[in-house]
Amino acid sequence: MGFVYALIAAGLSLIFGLMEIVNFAHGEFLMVAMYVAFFAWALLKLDPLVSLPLAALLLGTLGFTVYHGIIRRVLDGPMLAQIFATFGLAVLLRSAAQFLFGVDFRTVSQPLLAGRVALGPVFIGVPQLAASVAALAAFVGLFLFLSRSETGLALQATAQDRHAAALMGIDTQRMFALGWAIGSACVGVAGGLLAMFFYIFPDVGTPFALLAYVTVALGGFGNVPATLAGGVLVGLVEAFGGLYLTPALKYSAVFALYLGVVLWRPQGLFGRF
Amino acid sequence: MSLLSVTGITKTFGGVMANREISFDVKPGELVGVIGPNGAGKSTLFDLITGFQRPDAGRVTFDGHDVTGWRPDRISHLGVGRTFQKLKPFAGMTALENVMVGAFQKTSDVAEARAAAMTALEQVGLGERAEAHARGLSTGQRKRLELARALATRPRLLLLDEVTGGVDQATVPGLIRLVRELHATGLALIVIEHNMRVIMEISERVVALQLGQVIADASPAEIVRDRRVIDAYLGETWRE
Amino acid sequence: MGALAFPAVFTLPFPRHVMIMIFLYGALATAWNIIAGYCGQIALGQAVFFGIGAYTSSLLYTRVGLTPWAGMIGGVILAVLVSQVVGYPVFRLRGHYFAIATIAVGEIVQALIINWDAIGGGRGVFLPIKRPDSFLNFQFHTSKAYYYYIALGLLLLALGITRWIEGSRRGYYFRAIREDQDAAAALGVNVAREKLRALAISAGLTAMGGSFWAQYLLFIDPESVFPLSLSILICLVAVLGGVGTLWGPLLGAAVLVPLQEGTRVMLGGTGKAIDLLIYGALIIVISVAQPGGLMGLFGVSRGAGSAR
Amino acid sequence: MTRLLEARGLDVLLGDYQVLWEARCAVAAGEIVALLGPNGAGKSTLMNSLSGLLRPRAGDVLFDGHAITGLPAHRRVSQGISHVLERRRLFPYLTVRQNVWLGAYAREARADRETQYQKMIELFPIISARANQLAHTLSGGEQQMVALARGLMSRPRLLMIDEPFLGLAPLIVEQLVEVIRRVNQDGVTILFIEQNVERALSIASRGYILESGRTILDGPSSELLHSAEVRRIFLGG
Amino acid sequence: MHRFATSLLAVFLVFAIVAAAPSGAVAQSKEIVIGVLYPMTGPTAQAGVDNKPVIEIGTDIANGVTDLPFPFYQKLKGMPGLKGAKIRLVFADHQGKPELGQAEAERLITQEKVHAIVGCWHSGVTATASQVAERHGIPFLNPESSSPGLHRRGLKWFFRTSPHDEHFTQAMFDFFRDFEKKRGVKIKTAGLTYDGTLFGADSGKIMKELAKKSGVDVTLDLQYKLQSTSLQSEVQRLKAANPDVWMPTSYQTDAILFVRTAKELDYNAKMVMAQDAGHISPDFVQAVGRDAEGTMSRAPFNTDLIDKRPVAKALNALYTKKHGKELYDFPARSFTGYMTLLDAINRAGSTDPEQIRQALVATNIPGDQLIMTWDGIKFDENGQNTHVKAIIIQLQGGKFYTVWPWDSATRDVIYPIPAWKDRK
Repeated sequence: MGFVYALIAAGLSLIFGLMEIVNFAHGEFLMVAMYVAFFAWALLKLDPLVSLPLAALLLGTLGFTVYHGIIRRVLDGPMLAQIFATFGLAVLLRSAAQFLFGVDFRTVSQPLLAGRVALGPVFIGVPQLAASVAALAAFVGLFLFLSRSETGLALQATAQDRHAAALMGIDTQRMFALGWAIGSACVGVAGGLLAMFFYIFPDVGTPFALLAYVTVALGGFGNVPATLAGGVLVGLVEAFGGLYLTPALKYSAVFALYLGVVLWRPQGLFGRF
Repeated sequence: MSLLSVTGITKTFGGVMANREISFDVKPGELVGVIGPNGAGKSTLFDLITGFQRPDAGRVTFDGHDVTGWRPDRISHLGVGRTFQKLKPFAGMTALENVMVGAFQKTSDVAEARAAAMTALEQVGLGERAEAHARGLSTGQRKRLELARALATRPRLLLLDEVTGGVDQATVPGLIRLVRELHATGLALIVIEHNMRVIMEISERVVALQLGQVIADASPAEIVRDRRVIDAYLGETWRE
Repeated sequence: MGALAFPAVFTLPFPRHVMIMIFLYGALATAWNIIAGYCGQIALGQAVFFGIGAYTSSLLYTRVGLTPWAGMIGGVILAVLVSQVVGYPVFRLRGHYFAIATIAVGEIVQALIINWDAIGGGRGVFLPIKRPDSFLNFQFHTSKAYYYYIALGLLLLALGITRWIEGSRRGYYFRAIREDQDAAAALGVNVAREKLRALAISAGLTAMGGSFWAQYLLFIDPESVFPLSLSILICLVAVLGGVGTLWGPLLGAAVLVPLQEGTRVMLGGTGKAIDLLIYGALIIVISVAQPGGLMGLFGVSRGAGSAR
Repeated sequence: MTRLLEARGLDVLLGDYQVLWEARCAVAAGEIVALLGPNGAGKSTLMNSLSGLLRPRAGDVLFDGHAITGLPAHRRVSQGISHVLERRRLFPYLTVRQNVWLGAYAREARADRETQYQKMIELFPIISARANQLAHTLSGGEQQMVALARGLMSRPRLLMIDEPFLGLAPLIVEQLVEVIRRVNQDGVTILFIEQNVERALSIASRGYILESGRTILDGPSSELLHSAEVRRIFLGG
Repeated sequence: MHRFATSLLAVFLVFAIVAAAPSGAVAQSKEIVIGVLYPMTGPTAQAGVDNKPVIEIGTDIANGVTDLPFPFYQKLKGMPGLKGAKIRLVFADHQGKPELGQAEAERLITQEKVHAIVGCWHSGVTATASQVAERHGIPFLNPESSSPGLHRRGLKWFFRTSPHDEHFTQAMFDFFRDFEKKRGVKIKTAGLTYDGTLFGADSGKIMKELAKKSGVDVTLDLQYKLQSTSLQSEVQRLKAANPDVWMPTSYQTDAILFVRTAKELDYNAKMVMAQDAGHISPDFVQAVGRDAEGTMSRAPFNTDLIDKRPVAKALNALYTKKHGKELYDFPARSFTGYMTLLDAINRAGSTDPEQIRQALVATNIPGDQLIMTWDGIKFDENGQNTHVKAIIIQLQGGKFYTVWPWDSATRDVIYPIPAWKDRK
């Protein structure tokens, strides 16, 4: 699960790195992505694995629209107004989902991949494994895009120094919009992967979003590769917390880990400021 | 007996030595100027004295107390006031309220604090702008505001970081007069200043920094003739 | 005072209930405003104190038989203690790290309460109904007016404390910390201590709200008194009205609570979530059009912009 | 002598505060011009207004005869203006090569990217030596060289440099001065900010002196070098 | 500031006037107004959304619009006791939040002037809403909440038709005993998983108590967080403990995830005995029905009984036509409770609350008129229906069938549940 958490968090981290905005509607983006995967499966008979590009594309568009429709207008406002706006967006998306899709729990049954593999005494479900691998692959893809492609470099440059980037001829406004699109596309992929084995309903995103915030902060805001480490750590603590503590407290273990880390290093594990 | 004594303080930021074994003393009532090109470590020095940074090595002693590593507010209570190079007004508060924050160090009574703050504001010539929000003040006015704020804590030593930097030419003489007046009340001051004219005019002693080290510690008259200082500032042809 | 006469004019419980909710959320948001609006620390874990207040008074009432009024004071004491223990380390963090840390604390506390069987765990606490109405038992079944006035009292207390802070040294220190911690420290303000004090006041008031809530509903469980959504709602109410102003949080409650109740009453029975749809859209519109909060409409602006 | 860049009557605000009052300056093609003035005089603010990072409230900026006052920074790069910010401002977590490479991000510059990159390696050997190192690990002097190279990648007609010698050891300063001269000889007009009067005027052919947000003096270097006014401003007395 | 204060007051007043006006027409004597309080939005909205149509059908029956040709329902046709008074429903949404349940109950009573309330599904919401009814002296009929504490609060106006968790859980252990006898297997150890809600925690507590009484050893006792993002470690621990019976208490979300995770981790429970809720919801069946093969649950009702019970069959036809879904546990319970209330009102012959209450106290509905397999409906002094009877159902081939009590059973128990590798 760690890789999936990391991928969800990567989008958040990317957006934050660019413009220091925490998207409180991130969980709802994930929910939308899961619905995309579900309907692709239900209506078009596409396995979530196959419809990943579709989910990524649609979510990317959503992110782009949200940036231009809302975020751009509160960018210069106080931090509280930004929190407020994305929170409103969360409520809006959640209730829109209920309005359109109802409250039934949906699942993609009989996904392409099923079964499990044994790693010594531990079994791992094939969908989970595939999700992990795909999430990792998406992460590597994201990483390569950021570090190799022209646009990726421009994004990084904008995140690291907005003014210097503008002086390179980089249109920073475009980069912001792009950041939202790519960050949301990451969530799109993560949502598609989750849809393979997770149930889907309008409120599904919230617990994931909460973990994503912790993951991002754990790795250090704005540092996308560090988010991977954060995600894996969260996944591990969750799993081992569930095994060796009472499961009811496994998320507490994750939060406690976060508190421990930031009290020791206030900028997160690999924070840059 | 010196009021402040800085002994061998060193501070490194990510491999760059911002301050390297700096030592100097300030006597009660003395006015010391600190000069040096950008990046010479002047503001770091202030941060080390006032507790905003902890030195890697060396000691800071004020009025017989070893204040090395103390929190800034404790050092303030001992009687060290300061202003910041990058101005830090309480932007959402009025000028008077800004200064009252300082005045509360000596009284918890609001009326008393208000009176003391008003006095400080008038002292720096901002009496008329008392009710203006700090964000609406000009750069020069904000400099004065920071000064008034620090004064309101009734310090015995005042550290002024760039008194005239970015200030309207016309207001510079007023600021200089103000610093002189403060000095005349017996207050000890350390003044960082880029405007050499100002520093020469007001200082009793000048400490010159370059690349984190003290390169000269002498009277203004000697400083303007100091070869290393002139090299650092103007270039060789200005040597006389 | 119109507010005092309200119960006389409106005898139906529902408008009174809405007013009570306005007062309660107004008080909670006002309490949050002290730590976040004045002191600039965006804490998203207020539900912890609310829950402590609710549980302390309820448990003292059901287990020991102590009047909820004394329990309320107990809750305040406990909440203040917890706020100091938690605040001390967490206040070292800044910005989003701080906000997320407060969320983390809230989630941990909720999980611990759910797992604490001795105080009911996830089953919560039922408060027995006692008749007849009794001030000592903090139960009034014949008329909501009593709850109305108690909630109003709580709100006035919160506003009064805020007013008092505004006019005292403490308030100047809080605002100075919000505007610039370094400059405040340079003027001799013990930043860490003042933040803890702001949190203590905020926590205490929030705990009183929790005790009131428990007596008003006579049933509490961790899901309803410790949730993150409550912490966020408190924040929303204050932000909507305008943080860092005396009346802003109340204004936020006066707008948001009726809006929420109104849309739910009129549209909520459809199962289509139209009410929340409108509610979400409205939040976005307000944050875009009036980022400083609704107080801006009245020409009252406080440096919300500097509360970064 | 054609004026490549001209700014007049610039009033500039930073947030709520006015920093420049009717500031002006002009640079002719092929010149090296210095902006001088004490700290806080508004030199950087002026330069940021020229490159488009700041929008003046009043006044005009003309480049090559066209008004560019309202043009955003990234569009000015395409027109041939390059600006190296104070304290280098490299992208700290990108490699040296990536930093330099991004200098030619503008569409117009991409075609010649490879050749220009080779030129830069020639000019600053440090780039190839440190190509894969993260920028923030470099020393100040190395960073300044990379910043200059990055600024030159877009093949600008005007290169503006904010305090190129800040905090650098004398030996490095000499190297940099040499590079700046060479770049200028290759046909790039240069405007730079410097605090050390003599050093500045020894490089520049002309200078502008700002004080408290106003342009108070300008003239050929030789004239300024012996001006009593300059001495008054910088050393007092 | 003055302008502000005035405006604030204006906002208050405008709002108060709007809120004070009843939304419907003023109640007439010829009208019976019933408040229906369910979650219509939020995570558990499905319960409310699926219950709404069945309540409407019940209303149609009483209003003479729809016919259910069985004596008990015929008797209610046109509400003869009130000389043909019409029933008007007022639906309200509590979103699963206790405070909204309280507020809405209050509004229903004081503004909509309802004569009785039906609701609220969530035990926590029922707790607060029923207190309001108690304060105002309005009958509160709870058809489904299963928290045992609810009827022990000494409320006069609270009536529950449904069994509660103690009945249900007792049925599970009764079943174990019967099953041991019948098949000669031993059920000695149990593994419990339940969430931290009122429902989960209560269920866990009762299971532990009854297990102790019945000599079953609880070898694993896991409380987990509602809506977990992953249940891998929980299932790993179940697998390690491998109890004779796994007894989960979950809402839909976690129930679905549990089954999927069990499949992925190859956990082969020999027997699964669930505490209703998530494990029998249609979503669950639709999502993981085949994978959850062999899952048993206690229930008050099951769809396979529809064919056995003519009343249920007739109602199911109406329900399917109206809502496009088969009748299942939630609407079945909701309907039963609601009709019990209508019967009482009819017998009371009045909308006077006290008379309705007395009629409720005197309720005695024979079992054969119910869609449930209960012995009937008769309340004890706490308002709890004592004639309840729980059944045990099992998922077989993607559908639930009644397997216990033996006389109601439509299928035989599958035991042990085939291992994952042996399926298909």
